[in-house]
Amino acid sequence: MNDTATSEHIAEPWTEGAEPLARIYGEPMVQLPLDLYIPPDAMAVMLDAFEGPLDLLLYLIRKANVNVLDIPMAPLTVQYLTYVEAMRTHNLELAADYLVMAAMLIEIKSRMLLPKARVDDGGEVEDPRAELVRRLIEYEQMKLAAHRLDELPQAERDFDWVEVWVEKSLLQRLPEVCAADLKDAWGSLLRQARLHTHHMVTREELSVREHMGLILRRLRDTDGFIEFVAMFDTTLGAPVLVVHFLAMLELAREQLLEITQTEAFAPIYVRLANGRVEH
Amino acid sequence: MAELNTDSRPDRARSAPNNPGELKRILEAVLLAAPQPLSLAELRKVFADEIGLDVLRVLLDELRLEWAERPVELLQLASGWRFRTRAEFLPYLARLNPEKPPKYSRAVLETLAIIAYRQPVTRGDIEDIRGVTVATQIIRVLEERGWVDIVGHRDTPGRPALLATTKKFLDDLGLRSVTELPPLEMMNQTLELADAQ
Amino acid sequence: MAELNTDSRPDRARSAPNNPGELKRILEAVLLAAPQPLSLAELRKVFADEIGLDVLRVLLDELRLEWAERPVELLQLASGWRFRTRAEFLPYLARLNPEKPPKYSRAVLETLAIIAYRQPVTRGDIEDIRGVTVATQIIRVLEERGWVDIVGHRDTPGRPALLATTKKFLDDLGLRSVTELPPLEMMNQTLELADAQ
Repeated sequence: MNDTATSEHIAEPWTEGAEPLARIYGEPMVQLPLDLYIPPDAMAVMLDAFEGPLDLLLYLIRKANVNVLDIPMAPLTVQYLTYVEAMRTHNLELAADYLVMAAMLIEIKSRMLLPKARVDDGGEVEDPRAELVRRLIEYEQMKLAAHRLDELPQAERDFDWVEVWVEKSLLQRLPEVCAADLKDAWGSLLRQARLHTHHMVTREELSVREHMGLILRRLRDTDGFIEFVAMFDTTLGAPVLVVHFLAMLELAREQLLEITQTEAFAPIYVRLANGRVEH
Repeated sequence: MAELNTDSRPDRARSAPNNPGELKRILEAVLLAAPQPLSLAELRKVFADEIGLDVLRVLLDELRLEWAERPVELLQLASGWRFRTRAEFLPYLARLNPEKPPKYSRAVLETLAIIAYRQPVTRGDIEDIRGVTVATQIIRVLEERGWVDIVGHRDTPGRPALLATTKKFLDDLGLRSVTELPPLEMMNQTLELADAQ
Repeated sequence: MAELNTDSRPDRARSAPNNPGELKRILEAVLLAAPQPLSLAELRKVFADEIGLDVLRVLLDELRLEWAERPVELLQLASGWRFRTRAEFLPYLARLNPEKPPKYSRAVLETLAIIAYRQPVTRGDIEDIRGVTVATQIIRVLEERGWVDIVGHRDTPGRPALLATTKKFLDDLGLRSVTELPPLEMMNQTLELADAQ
């Protein structure tokens, strides 16, 4: 980096004459801050590093250590255009975005050279740089936010989710049946087979049938004789005893039970027909 | 952008810790997150092959014991080691992804209805009513469900088994007794009305 | 292999156990096995809605504490609760999975930040802020990751799509809501006109 190179780049039309490049906090500035200068050879590398004109401008401003709220427009514009020019000479694909920004900078700079126009209502005049500053600040804010976001622990990059294996076949799902399903099934049986009345089952018969099952199950589990009276649980009340008794008679009629009495008034015994159960 | 996670990058290889507790913690993390069983060779790779197979086996066995009372278990399968959710918790998981419950075939339902309403019945009785042969498989489905069992044998040639419904059948259907099954005479009337139309 | 008996059917709901220890074991099993974060509503479904939200929250907090010293941690995220491995174990996990995690370019990250902090935004809004054209590819990368999606259209000419971040974005970054995003740097936005020329 040397003065010659620097003066080449500042010797641009808009720095003609003795005009200071800019006034920095009231101080005239005739020379570009050295920090703003980047050798053109490094350009190609540098450009890859920028996300666009705002990023490049922010870099130039931060590098020069100037206040973003009080940008020295002239040197900044010079430097920016130097970059854009360098892009051209290096045959880099020059994004339109960079050219749009160049036009904007030149416009701001020229507006700043004009005497301040008084506003009729006596309000403050808007600084020509205001919009650029707003955009630079917002962009810088998002740039920092992007960095913060990237610092957060991220799935796959910084941690993995836990997902313990579930062997679904271990879960045997069984069909659900409700009483209504059975009624429907019976209904369809009736339709198909045109069952006759002797196949009809009344509520009373049904409870007899339930007790038939109960008696058979009890005898099966006993595997031998049970005293007849022991088959009855008198605490269940007369209706149940009657049903139970009917069930016993029905089982005897169907020859499923063997009821024996060795002599009159001797205890009566009951067992499964054949006295044996095949499990 | 700054390298944010250089310390946690795999490239920046860290040595395996010496402390068995820490080794087990690493194994635990790796096995809990693994989408497939991990072989011993793969598990050694986790430690950049810095620990021996014998040490690894001991650590895995210890880990399996530590998880013995927990809701997921560490298993050694043909293709490697893997955590698996214990079967007892699957019903809870299943509630999250309700699939359409399977249904019994009409044959099964009709057989069950006949056993429920006409018990005790033999297979022959069922065939008489349904007018078709009852496959053994149908009875077995109901027996395996614990809804039907053999309560005796009819004293006729062949001594056919008598089938009846069980207490479990009543419990599962929310009934106290078979008398709580829908009454059939009412239904017959309904059917007759329906058929008359 | 434990044979499940029919009592464990989820349909015929077993009641939620009364014992908090057992409830936590169930939560643990379900959360460890879940392929996505589980919301409080989903977790209640696990217990057939038999436990209250307040009880559930207490149990989850207890569970989180119980796992605090373990290699995987239980986190509350935007779409619910999920276990994840602690960052310190990633280097070991990565040895098994040599596939590099996605590392996003600055363009992608800046676009993501603008969508996250300024949502909902159009592509035009993003271009205004970044000062450059936003390549379709950049938005697509974020959409394919499931981090960004179209939530509507702005009622201006061309009806541009409005982009916003998703729950998955928050989940993947360990956040419960966009309000938990790192706060924006407060910058002095007033322009000092005094020195303006």
